[in-house]
Amino acid sequence: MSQYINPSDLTTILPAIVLTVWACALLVADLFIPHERKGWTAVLAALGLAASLGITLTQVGGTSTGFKGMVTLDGFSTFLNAMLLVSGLFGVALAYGYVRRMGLERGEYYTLLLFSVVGMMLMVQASDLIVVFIALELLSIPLYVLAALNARQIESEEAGLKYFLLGSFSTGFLVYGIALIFGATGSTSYSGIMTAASTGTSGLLLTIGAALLLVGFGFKVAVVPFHMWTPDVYQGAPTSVTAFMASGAKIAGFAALLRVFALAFPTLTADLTPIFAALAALTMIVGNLIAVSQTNIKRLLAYSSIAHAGYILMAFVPYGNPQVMPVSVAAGLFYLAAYAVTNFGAWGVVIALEKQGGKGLEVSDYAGLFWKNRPLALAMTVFMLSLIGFPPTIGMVGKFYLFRAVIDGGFIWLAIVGVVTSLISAYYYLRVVVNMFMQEGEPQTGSEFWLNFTWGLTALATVILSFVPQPLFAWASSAVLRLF
Amino acid sequence: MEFLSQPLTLLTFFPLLGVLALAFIPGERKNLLRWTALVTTLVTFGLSLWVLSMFDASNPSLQLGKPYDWITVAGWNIQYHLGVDGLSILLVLLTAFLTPISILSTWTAVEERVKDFMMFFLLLEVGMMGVFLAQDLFLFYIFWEFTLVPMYFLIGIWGGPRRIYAAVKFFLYTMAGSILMLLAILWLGIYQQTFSVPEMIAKGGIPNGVQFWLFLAFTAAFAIKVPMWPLHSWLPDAHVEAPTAGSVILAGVLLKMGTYGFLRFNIPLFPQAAVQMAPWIALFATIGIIYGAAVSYAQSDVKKLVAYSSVSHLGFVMLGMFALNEQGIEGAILQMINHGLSTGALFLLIGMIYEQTHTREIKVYGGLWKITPIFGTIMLIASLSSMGLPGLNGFVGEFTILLGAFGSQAIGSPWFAGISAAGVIMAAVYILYMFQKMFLGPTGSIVEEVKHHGHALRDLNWREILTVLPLLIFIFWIGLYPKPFFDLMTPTVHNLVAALPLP
Amino acid sequence: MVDISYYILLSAVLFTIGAMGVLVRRNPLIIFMSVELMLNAANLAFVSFASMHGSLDGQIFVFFVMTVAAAEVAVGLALIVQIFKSRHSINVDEMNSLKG
Amino acid sequence: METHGFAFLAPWLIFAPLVGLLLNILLGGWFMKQPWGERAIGAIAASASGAAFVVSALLAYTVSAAHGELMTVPFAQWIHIGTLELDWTFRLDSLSTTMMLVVSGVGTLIHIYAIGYMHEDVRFKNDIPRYQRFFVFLNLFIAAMMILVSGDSYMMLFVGWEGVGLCSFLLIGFWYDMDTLGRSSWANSNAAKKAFITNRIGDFGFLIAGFLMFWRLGSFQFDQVFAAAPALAASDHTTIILITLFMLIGVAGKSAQIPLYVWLPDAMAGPTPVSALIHAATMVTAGVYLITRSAPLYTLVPEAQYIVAMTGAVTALFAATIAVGQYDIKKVLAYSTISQLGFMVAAVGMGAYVAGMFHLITHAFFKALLFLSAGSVILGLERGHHHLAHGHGHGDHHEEVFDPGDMRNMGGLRKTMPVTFWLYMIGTLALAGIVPFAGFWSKDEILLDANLHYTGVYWILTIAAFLTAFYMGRQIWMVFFGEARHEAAAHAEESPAVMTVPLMVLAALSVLGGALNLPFEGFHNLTHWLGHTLGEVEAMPLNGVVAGVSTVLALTAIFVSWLLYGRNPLKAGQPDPLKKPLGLAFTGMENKWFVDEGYWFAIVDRYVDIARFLADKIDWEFWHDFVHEKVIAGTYNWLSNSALNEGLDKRVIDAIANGLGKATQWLSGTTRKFQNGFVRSYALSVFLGVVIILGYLLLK
Repeated sequence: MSQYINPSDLTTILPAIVLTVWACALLVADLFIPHERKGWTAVLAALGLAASLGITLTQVGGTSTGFKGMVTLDGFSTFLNAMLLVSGLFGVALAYGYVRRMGLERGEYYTLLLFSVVGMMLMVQASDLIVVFIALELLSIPLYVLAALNARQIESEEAGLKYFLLGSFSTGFLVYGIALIFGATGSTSYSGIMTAASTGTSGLLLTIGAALLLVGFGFKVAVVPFHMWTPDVYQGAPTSVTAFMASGAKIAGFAALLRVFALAFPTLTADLTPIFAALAALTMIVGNLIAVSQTNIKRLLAYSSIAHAGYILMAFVPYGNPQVMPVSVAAGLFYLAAYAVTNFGAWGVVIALEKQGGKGLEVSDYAGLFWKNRPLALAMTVFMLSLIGFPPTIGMVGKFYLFRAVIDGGFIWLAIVGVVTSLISAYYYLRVVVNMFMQEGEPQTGSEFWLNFTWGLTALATVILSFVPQPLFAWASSAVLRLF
Repeated sequence: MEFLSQPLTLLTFFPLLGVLALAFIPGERKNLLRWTALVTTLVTFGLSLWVLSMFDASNPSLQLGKPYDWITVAGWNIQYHLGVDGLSILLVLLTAFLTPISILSTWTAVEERVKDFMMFFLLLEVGMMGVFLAQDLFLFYIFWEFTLVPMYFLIGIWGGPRRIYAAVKFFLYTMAGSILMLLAILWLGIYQQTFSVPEMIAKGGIPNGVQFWLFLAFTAAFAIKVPMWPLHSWLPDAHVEAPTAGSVILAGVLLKMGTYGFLRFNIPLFPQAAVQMAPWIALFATIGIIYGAAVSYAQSDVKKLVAYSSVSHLGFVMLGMFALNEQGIEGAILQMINHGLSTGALFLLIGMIYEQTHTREIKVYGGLWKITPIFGTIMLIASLSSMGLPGLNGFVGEFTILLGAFGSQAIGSPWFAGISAAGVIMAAVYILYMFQKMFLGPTGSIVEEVKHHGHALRDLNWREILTVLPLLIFIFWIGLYPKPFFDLMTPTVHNLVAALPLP
Repeated sequence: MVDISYYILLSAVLFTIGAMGVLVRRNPLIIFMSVELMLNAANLAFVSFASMHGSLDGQIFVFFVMTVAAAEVAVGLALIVQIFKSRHSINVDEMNSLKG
Repeated sequence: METHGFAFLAPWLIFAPLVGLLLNILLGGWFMKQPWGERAIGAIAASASGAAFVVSALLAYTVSAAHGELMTVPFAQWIHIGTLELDWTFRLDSLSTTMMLVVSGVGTLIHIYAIGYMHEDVRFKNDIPRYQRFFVFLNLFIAAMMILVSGDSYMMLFVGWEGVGLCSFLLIGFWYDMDTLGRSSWANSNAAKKAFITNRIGDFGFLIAGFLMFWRLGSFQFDQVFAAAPALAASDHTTIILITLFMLIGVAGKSAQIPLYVWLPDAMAGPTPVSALIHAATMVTAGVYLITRSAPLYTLVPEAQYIVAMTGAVTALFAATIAVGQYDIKKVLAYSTISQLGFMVAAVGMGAYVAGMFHLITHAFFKALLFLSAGSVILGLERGHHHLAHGHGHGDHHEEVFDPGDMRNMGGLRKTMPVTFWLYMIGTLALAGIVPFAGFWSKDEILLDANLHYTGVYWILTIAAFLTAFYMGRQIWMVFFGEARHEAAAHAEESPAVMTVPLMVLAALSVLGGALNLPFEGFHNLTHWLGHTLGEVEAMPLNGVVAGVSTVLALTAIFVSWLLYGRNPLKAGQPDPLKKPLGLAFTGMENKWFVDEGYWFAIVDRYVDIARFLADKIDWEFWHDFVHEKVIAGTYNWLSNSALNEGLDKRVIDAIANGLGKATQWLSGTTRKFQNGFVRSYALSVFLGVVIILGYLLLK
């Protein structure tokens, strides 16, 4: 081909490209799928994700860069891409029956979801701030729409608009941050920034830029105090969207965050580490504290996801410390994966109990669930335990790694905040369990194959992975090792 | 997968088979469910005896299990390591021994949701076994936390009126302690580059200042479980609300997990700290002994009375353990067993009468010995063993503990033991108070009341006698000829003490 | 040739004005315009820095920002219209059915 | 020391009674259904105890055959930890075998007596099935007592020590559902509880003594302890003193000495055979045995010895004064027992171990005799009362509460119960210490020693002896002479042979018992016999002065009692003639000097208060409800504006009600207020976040 593009560029981001093409094709194909058969769109979308996933898995172990170093393919990206694509699949699986039940079955749904996934994947692979920015927008804009998809419900629209306004607001900071960084270093590529930074020109400008960047990402992953959209949007958006948003956006956000700060700003640790630590602590405390007073399961899970953003952020706190860095980041990734699995399961259960018009979303609606539908209640118990960090669940293993990393990094106080807040969290997660087992009630549960499949599978994974976490953790750590 | 064939692995996880079996039995076949659970636990008990037969009492170190690498990546050395030694063998046997008895006690007591009850109960057994056998801190922590879950459900679903409150309190209270231990465990894992307890003990070399904090962190977890005064507040609630079988296991085994933790981890891992802290532990133990005895005397609810007596009894265990000499520690271990037997028996018996009268108010009883002679006699024996009458098991434990504590170098003052010995008097006071008010004196109002509801108060039936009989046998055996029990632990304890930097 | 710092100062001022706009205005359209203002402040900064460093990256970035902004406008306006249809008002302060 | 002769039989001291009680437990139920069942049960129990006696005899023979050489018969290991080595080992020497003989001998007689006594007792209390239980307990007691006297270490002794305590609890509370008059009440069970707990206080002292002994003398085994003692006494005198004094607390508990004697009078709630066996002849003397056994320790510390002697003497006098003021025939004997135990303790305290043991033996004979005769008297009255109630006419009698033990209901029994009268006479003379009855010789020996060692003790004991003779005389006159003060007494009937025959044996022993250790050249048998164990002491010849004084005093006392009670006998409802002359003092005697009330006020009530306070106020209201419910749980519940269940809902209100709740609630309100649903405030928080971060970066 030409001097501008060569095959290696394309192979580097092949999964993304495939998915993009597929998405566009799907957009067209959808026009020919009759309205009562929108299920086909879902299947097709799933196929696309699967194909992309397949390609990603072939890339495991490979490393390359493309487009003059604007995107990178490495263990890190393959690991996270795989996670993202799986999340996408789960997103489709959850949506499949749900959108029909809620009467918002539209072809665009899946197309948008695919585009969002593409954005996330690019974000993971980006090694240039321009790509980061584009990817961020590519993942956000479809989510704005998806959040507002349920036009019949005011909450949904409201969620969409809030998400949109605040999202673009935070984007503003992000962009301005990039601008300052560019000003300070004359480059937007991570490597360029790092070389310039290490020669040390106008540190303050760079630092401020980095901080503004942090704001942008912090918003996406819902770190206090940039978290406030989360509960409203999670509650207002269609549950299947929420589920996808909760893990997908987090994964992508943290991935980019990590890559940027690890590769571009290793020189700024002195300034940024305290900020990271403070944000992490604040997030854990606020998230868990407010969660205690929630009665709506969606809001409860929303706050729990805020809290978990705090836990994951904890792993990046010691990112300046080269000995600890690999382990701690690996722990972070592992926890991210653990959270994603658990999270999808939990939202799956929520969907199983949700009724038309936002009914069946109160914690009290779960009363007596165990005696009506044992598998479902057991699965939910597993997820709750996992979110607390209680054996025998992957959440416990994740927390174990995480706290170890933090202590290793010398932030014992942070670890203490972590354990104390997880103690507080036990209280509200247990409320769900108490309702399911120890209160009398007559909950109706929806049951669709793909839905049951999702929560069933995730529940099993949550338990089994806690006994054999080795492979996953090995993969995570190898991913990190390739990162440097 | 070779580790699966390990005797200890079989012993620990065998109940899971029972759980599996139960899962396939329809919920309305109640008796089948009961039998399945009972048989499972009996087989488990058999396995524990098999383990005992292979256990070499003369060997002080860990036996019958070797470490298998479990998670070894990025500086992690987590092993799957089950092992048993003189410190744990008796507790393992106790666990395997009490579980079938508790299940037998639920035969008529638990009529609703039998299937789930039995499943949770078997899961609980897995957890308890694991706690006593795990030799890797990570593994231990998993089992330790896991035991909470089934117990939480047992209390919360089958408990009394305030069951949910009690269950949540139990869960949170215990977890509050464990999280601090978790941090300490992680710190150790980083410092020693391993989670294997024996390796850690071998490496040692933790600076004194740090030892102190780690000791405290572990203590937080174990002291709550024991429960040591003043962290006992969850106990009366849990006991009063829990179903009989739950109380039996709670008092019989779960509390021992705390004391066992001190023995297995605090003392060998942080010897300096243990020696330094011994007087303080002794102080709290002594307060617990006196306080528990006094408080239980003032209870009007018999189950609460026994619950508080546990605070007193486990005070003795703590006192003996931190005497840090052979008499004290062996006495403490034996006392763990004794408390399991006698308090277990008391809870069983109370449960049996409660099944008929549905009240635990002491004052409505009275003169029962005349109406239910067998019940009265067995209750008398259990009470006497609980108040430490020579010739019964309780005395052997308390005597050796007090003897050890009296001359302990670590504690350094005979006063603690001296004052605690007064606890023996107070034990007589509350136990006799209970026995008199329930079994002696004029016939209580409850008798008429029960008659009023049609069926007269009946004496124990064969199943019930069969349930408590094994306990009685051991109560006498340990009281009269404790040698075999001491022999099991002596070498291990000897080494443990020898390794301590006593003043 | 004016000193670069003036441009930066201007862009900073614009950015702040934009942010303030978001904070004080009730009409989502105006809020959104304020966001645009923030983005353009960034653009200004980009351009000036680009000229300072004599590299094109900055200016390229500006194009991307504009495009993305346009995309956002498309979505944003759609949302606003939809909400206006259902509520006959677009005052953001009336949109607080989700809270707590 | 290899064991020879019949030593190997030693374990059967315990097994024999155990076999008996097991048989009665297993077969008793079936027996009770047979017409001959009661006799069978009694026979089994009695022969079990008899077997123990035979064994004791054989063992005693073996010991004497070996010229009193000490033999130990190891049976099993008990507790071996490090240097602690406790075994089940039997110790055979002249001292232990003597005790065995007394215990099993008197025990067997009382078993036989009880066959008849309980047969009627269970019928008067109309609960026949309980007959079986009685003999089970009785055998259990024999077993425990045998462990006590045959143990080779302080701890094995302690096992028996508490074992007999348990039996006394069970037997005092034998009629646990009534009081002494058969009315439904807590009285008897309270008495039982009181006995056990008081004993436990003593045992506490024993335990402490044991701990000191182990850590300073290195063992619990008698010989090792005694071997190590002198060295320690030389280096660290106070420890030995502590050991001996703590042991004294144990003695005071078991042998009913000041200040722990209070349980013994209440113990009379038990059936009379129990009072005779446990609370007069055997168990209560365990303390005396303990001190005698520990002679090598006590002889090292004269200070302790003096305290022991004084305790004994004071108790002897104090109890005697109370005995003077009692109306219940058994209460009088109870206090007399305390007083006599005082004599023994004083004796062993002075180091006159042989004298103490001698008095222990004779006392076992005549006090058992007295109690059993008293039992016979009581049953006699019961019969009379029964006869009236169900016999002809007087319908009102079974209405009134009749106390067959109250001497004011008696009188003139000489005629209706002649056999009992004579037996009682013998017992009285023996106890009063009239030549040549057993009591004279033993008591005289004690006084003799006291006269030599501590004059103070001597005088106190002499006065006590005087009072003894007086109150016994008073009893005789009130019970057997004069006119019946109640129809029941008038219609009293003599007891059957099964009861009287054992009494005759005891009577014989009470007469001839003195022969064991006559203070004449070539007679001091007991002295020599026990000398094998206690070390030879030169036997003292009779001291005419001492003997004379005590005899004269005894006779005067009886004469005085005749003046007051015999010359013109008490009429029904007439107050005690001593009331006028003694006035307040007599009221004190009548009411046991209000010691019980004092203890109740000073200790029991206080303990209850403290326990209540700790339990209700501290543990529950403060610690459980306030700290945990309100502060901790309350905080949580504030955090969760919804509650788990109605129970918690209430608690939420509580949580809000208290201060911490309020504070936290305000905090929560503010935190949640931020989440007000307004886009602009969300944006504000973002913006503030930015500002703070930048501020931090710029200002740091």
